[in-house]
Amino acid sequence: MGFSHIEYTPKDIVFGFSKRSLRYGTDLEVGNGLVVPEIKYFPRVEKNVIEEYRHITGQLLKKAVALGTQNLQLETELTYLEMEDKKLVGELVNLQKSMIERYAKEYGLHVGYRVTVADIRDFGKPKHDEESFIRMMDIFELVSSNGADVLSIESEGGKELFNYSIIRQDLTGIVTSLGYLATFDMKKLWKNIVSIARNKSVLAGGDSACAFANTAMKIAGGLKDNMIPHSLASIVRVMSACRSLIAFEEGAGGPGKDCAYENVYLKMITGYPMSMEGKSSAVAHSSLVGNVIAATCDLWSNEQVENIKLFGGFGPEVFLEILHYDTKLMNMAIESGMQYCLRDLMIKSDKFISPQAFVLSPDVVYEIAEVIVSEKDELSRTVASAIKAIELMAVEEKLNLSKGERRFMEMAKKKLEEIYSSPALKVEKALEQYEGKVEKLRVKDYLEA
Amino acid sequence: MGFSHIEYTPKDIVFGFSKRSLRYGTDLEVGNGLVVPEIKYFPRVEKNVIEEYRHITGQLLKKAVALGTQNLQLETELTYLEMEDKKLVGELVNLQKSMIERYAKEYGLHVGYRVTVADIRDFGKPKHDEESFIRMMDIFELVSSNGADVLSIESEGGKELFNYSIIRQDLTGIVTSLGYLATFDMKKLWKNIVSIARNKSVLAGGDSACAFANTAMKIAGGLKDNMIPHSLASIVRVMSACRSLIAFEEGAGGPGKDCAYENVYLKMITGYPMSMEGKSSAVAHSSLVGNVIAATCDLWSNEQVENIKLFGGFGPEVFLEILHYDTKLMNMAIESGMQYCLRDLMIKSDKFISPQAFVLSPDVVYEIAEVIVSEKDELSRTVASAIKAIELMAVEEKLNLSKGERRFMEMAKKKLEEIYSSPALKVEKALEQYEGKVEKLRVKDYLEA
Amino acid sequence: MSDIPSNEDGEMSKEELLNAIRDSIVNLDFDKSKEYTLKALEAGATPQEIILKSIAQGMEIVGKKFEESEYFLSELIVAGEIGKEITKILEPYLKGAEMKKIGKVVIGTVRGDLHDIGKNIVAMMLEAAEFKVIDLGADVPPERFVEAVKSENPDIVGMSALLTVTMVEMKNVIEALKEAGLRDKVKVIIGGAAVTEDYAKNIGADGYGANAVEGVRICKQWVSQK
Amino acid sequence: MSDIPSNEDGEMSKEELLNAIRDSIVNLDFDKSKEYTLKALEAGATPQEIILKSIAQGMEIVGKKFEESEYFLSELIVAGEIGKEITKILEPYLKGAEMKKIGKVVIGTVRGDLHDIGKNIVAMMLEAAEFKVIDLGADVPPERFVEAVKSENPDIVGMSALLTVTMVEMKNVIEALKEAGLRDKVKVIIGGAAVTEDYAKNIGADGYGANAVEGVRICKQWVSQK
Ligand code: B12
Ligand code: B12
Repeated sequence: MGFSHIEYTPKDIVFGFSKRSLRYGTDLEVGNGLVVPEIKYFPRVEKNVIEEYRHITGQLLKKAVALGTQNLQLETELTYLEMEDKKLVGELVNLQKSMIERYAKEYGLHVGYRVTVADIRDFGKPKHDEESFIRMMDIFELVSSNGADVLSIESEGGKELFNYSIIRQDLTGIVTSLGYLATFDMKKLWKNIVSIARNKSVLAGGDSACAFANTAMKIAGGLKDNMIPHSLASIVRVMSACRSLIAFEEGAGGPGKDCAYENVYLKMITGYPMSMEGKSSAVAHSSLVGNVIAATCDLWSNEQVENIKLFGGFGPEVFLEILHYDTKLMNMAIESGMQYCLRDLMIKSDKFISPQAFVLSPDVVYEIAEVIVSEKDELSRTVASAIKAIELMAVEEKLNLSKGERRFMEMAKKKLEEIYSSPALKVEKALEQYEGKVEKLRVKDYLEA
Repeated sequence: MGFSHIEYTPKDIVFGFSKRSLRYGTDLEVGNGLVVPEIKYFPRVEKNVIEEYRHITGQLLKKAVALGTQNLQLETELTYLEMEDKKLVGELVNLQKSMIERYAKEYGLHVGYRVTVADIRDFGKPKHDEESFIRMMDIFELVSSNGADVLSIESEGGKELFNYSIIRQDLTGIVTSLGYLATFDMKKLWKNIVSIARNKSVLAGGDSACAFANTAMKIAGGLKDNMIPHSLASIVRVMSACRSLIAFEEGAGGPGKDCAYENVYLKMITGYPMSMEGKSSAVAHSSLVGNVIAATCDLWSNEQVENIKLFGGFGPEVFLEILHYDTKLMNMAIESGMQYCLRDLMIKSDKFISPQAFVLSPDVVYEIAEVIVSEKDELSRTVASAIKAIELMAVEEKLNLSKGERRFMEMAKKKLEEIYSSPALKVEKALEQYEGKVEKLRVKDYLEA
Repeated sequence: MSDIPSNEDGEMSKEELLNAIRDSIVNLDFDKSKEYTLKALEAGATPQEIILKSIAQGMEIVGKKFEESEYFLSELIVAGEIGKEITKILEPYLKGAEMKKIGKVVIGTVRGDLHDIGKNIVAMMLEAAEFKVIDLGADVPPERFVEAVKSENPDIVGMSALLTVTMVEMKNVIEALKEAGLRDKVKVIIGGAAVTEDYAKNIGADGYGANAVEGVRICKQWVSQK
Repeated sequence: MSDIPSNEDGEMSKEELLNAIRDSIVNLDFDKSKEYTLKALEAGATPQEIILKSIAQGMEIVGKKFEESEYFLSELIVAGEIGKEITKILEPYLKGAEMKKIGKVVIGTVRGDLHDIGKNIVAMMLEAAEFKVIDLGADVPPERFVEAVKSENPDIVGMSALLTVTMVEMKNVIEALKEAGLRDKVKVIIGGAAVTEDYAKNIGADGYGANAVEGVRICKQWVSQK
């Protein structure tokens, strides 16, 4: 609970600038007046892993030179299979780093290198699968020793309950998952990661609530889908900001992980640079927030593309080119002093099309972030921020919400206010019920973490 | 040679606005203050063709609804295989059109439908393969009767000589191909297409010099490639504008075909709305002009993507989403009166990175277009515009051209000026030599066209 | 919701109570639905009446509201669960008259894959469509699928995979079923973001569902052909 | 180019003439190279001298300038063609002493595919690397590949395809070679934007070249192993 005020106003937060800019990798500067493309790729599985990473990394660095991309970040997200083979992980991180350094030297490229470790824990096993936890920490150490500049994870503490709750619109379950169970897990996890990062002098980048907020976004789907309310997906995003903030409270310092759309909140609150994804990550995540999410990014990502051949080249090359032009436009805006103008267009483009975009618009983020930093504990801020989000959505006529959405929001507000009156009590009582019903849920293991 | 003045100034030409806006399809308006995404797809070949088009069209229309894309254009580019089966072509055009109309009715979508006929002629056969020519015209009629709103082609007259010349940097050959042989073929072809379009009350969209200018662009490659000079690729683009203009002189009225990057010239000269592609067509054409080319578009395209599954959906869906956000940003700029600001960022983003982007920047286009409209015939304007382009590139210090590029430009200027002194004579003399050397070149068949 | 009468606690006829159960399902109010069910049983309603007039009709209304985009899928699911809970209350009264099921499905996410949300949705919607569903969970090895087919004798096996790396497991399951001589006893349907209709054909599955609705439709078709 | 002496028309020694030929190749000036070749022959230079000292050295300089990014590939190609033209002038003087070739390649773009620029570049660079190249052109049916292998007895068959629809033709060519009993007599290399290394393996080609330079490297390796 280290952050008690807001670093920006809605007027001054903008892409390419963060209060606490960073310099790492082969002299890459992030957050100091430049938006950097962050490209993420997925190896073809039938290939030799090392050769596949050599192929991907080579084509990306070559493409950067061909296009004149001076600054970029590569992100390798380790797969479950790779996580089983430490030797392989060491080798592939080493290989990529040495290729990066060769190109940096020859062409003066500024390259950052993020490695994301998979959360391989089976939360149904005793002590949440401690063996896997240890393996994860080993791998964080290993990749730090072998060349990673930034460490990240999409951690999953609390997701057993979340999965059960999200498809039932069960707000008590969602709050308990994000605001309570996840809190315990995030604290333990990030204490460990930050300590490894400090030992190895690498950056502790941050955590994404992908398993929560992106799942909700995916299920909510398009404008005319009626899977879950979009307003529900929106408050899940807001609540997930409270959860992801914990990494920073434990000492993470960015750049925040790309698929955490909640990073807008984290930038507002922490001042650290953040990676974002939207329009050009449609290749992996279809969303209703494609432009608005770019408004405040410091790195700009494609989420993840498979290394398959497309007409214009392999997937990663193609998307690096797209990111290159996206960021070039933003950087040119900065160079011309027009960044606020472009930012405003990005926001206006999406803001009122869906509640999901609305809660990612800087002015709305600001108001909700104020609630987040003023609450006394993780659980209360989770509930209070969601209530605030509903209040703001409810009075915004331009949002043009359907009858179903309004019906849900009314119900949700009532429920959340009820919880807010005595959160700890409500949550603990609810957990007794869930433990029997929700597969794999082991409440005790969270509390002892 | 119908156009004798320029429709815009470099100051007022901008995306979304054309002097001669169009309305077609299910009430789609193009060029009247709105940029429209134009999505182009390639069927998986192992599939049943009809089912494949049903799948593609269905996902695109569904996606448009999911994203809230009110205005869009679909483009089907017939493959060589499809061209052999008229029944199939009729059926697939009919199918797509009826799906479009169903969605238009149900969701109020405004959809245009472009069909591009493949140039299947074998220029090495007598009379340039007249049989194929007749088949092409039959198919233009057929698709017009079955629901196409816009007719296009990427015609190839002159390409035998062009292919020979481009990899030899042979300017006489390039000029002869684009400024002489292609002229004869374009006139004949477009007289026919325009007459079909008028009979069937559909739009004669335009022609792309893909086989010329995009080949040169592809061969020139990235910034550090040394296949052919980028300044050569640039003057090929300029010369191809003179060639593609002929379609409009014969009565075409747009919207111009997406992969014709020379459309910036055609918009400047004709005032008709044009489709463009750049950044988000990296999936098919890697380029150094990703942003600058968007500065003046009326439709915005992805070139072509295969219908394969990516993480976020099938290729066409993914790229419709990307185009959707690209165009939304432009349209929001228009709505906010900021279109010139965004346009200028797009131009500045690329203008000086390569000669190829330079000659597509509106101010440069303007100066060269003035030369084009002031020359007395197709051949002279082809040569004169290339000379002008070299002159402008040569004095532009920000272009930062390599020694090799400068050496080439000096040589090219001398050569072109030599040709300009008596173009017809030079070209006719050269043709005598080429006829023996260049495979499939049948000069007489051009002149008798 | 304005169209649902706010039932007073006073005397209500059997008919009124049956309607009240139905309405509380539509309102997704589990507590009320339980209360009225007990009252209806007291007032002489038979379990069959409650199932037909309250649960079935309530589900129909919710289904219609979903189709008309007024309700969300999640609400369909909750309504289904309330229906299930009411049925549990009725069980002692049903005295052996087992609920009719239209077929039995064994379902799971394949080995190595922990994405189970899509699979869960499919499972729930199958249950709502009156299938008996045996959910093996996520990260299920081929042996467990084989065991379940042996012990449960289902009509259908459903598999889900979201990762390219794990979709190959589906083939392994089919092979394992073949080896155990069980392949012809069941229909196999697969789904999940990684797989496609083609892939289903390639590995010899009988069907592919791009989403839960499609999956349920196919399963229904299969059992109706039996 | 400043580093090339502007040769006066006056008396030039044999050595000077050999250098002048070399320089006119470097300058891509066909007319001058022809002029000096004739003069050099008059001045007593042997065809072997011209080949070694003028053509080979000229090409080497051009190649180096290409590698140093000063020259373009297109200029490499033109220089190669000038070299070829000079060799033609020398032919009568060579009196039967045939130019050495390191191998023979039959190349073409497959049936249905008209994209031939990439293929042409590969063919030219093979020639520059002293292969004898039989170029069958574009849209080449399998039979023509088979015929050419029969009549020309090449070391290598090269195929190009840029369309997904036409890449399957490559397999047909390989099958046709097998049927004709010729498959073992040649190495097969494929390339073009549509195909990949995997695809090459799948259809049983011996090699894949992502670009012309790589293709030539592989072909050179094959003939050196012979
Ligand atoms: C949420 C999510 C997660 C959550 C999963 C939570 C959970 N318990 O399920 C977490 C964070 C745990 C996660 C982890 C990982 N994920 Co993940 N994840 C997603 C995400 C964002 C949404 C998936 C989802 O729930 N969708 C909603 C449901 C409703 O949709 P669905 O599953 O498709 O199901 C529907 C249909 O497919 C169908 N269906 C599904 N199953 C079946 C079965 C039958 C029989 C039938 C008929 C129909 C059917 O019906 C459903 C309802 O309509 C996707 C993105 C995406 N584009 O899909 C990535 C994604 C699937 N994940 C990905 C990756 C790489 C991973 C990780 C490897 C990341 C890492 N390095 O840690 C791990 C792997 C964990 C593992 N071993 O399984 C990649 C997969 C790439 C690939 N193709 O292989 C994706 C595509 C994201 C991306 N591009 O990077 N992920
Ligand atoms: C120029 C071009 C044309 C020109 C071709 C001119 C010509 N004579 O070749 C024209 C306009 C005629 C044309 C027509 C069509 N085209 Co076209 N075309 C292109 C374009 C823009 C560039 C191709 C090119 O010349 N590249 C430059 C050369 C140097 O590169 P390259 O061929 O890859 O060759 C290099 C390597 O691959 C390798 N290599 C090549 N061959 C070999 C062989 C061996 C043995 C080895 C070792 C190496 C090797 O070495 C070369 C040098 O390094 C591409 C776009 C792209 N992304 O490639 C589309 C593209 C190939 N065309 C495409 C299409 C669809 C068509 C048409 C069907 C369009 C239509 N509907 O009319 C027709 C088909 C005509 C036919 N039947 O062949 C699609 C293909 C889609 C697909 N995967 O199937 C592409 C990808 C564009 C797109 N996305 O839409 N096209």
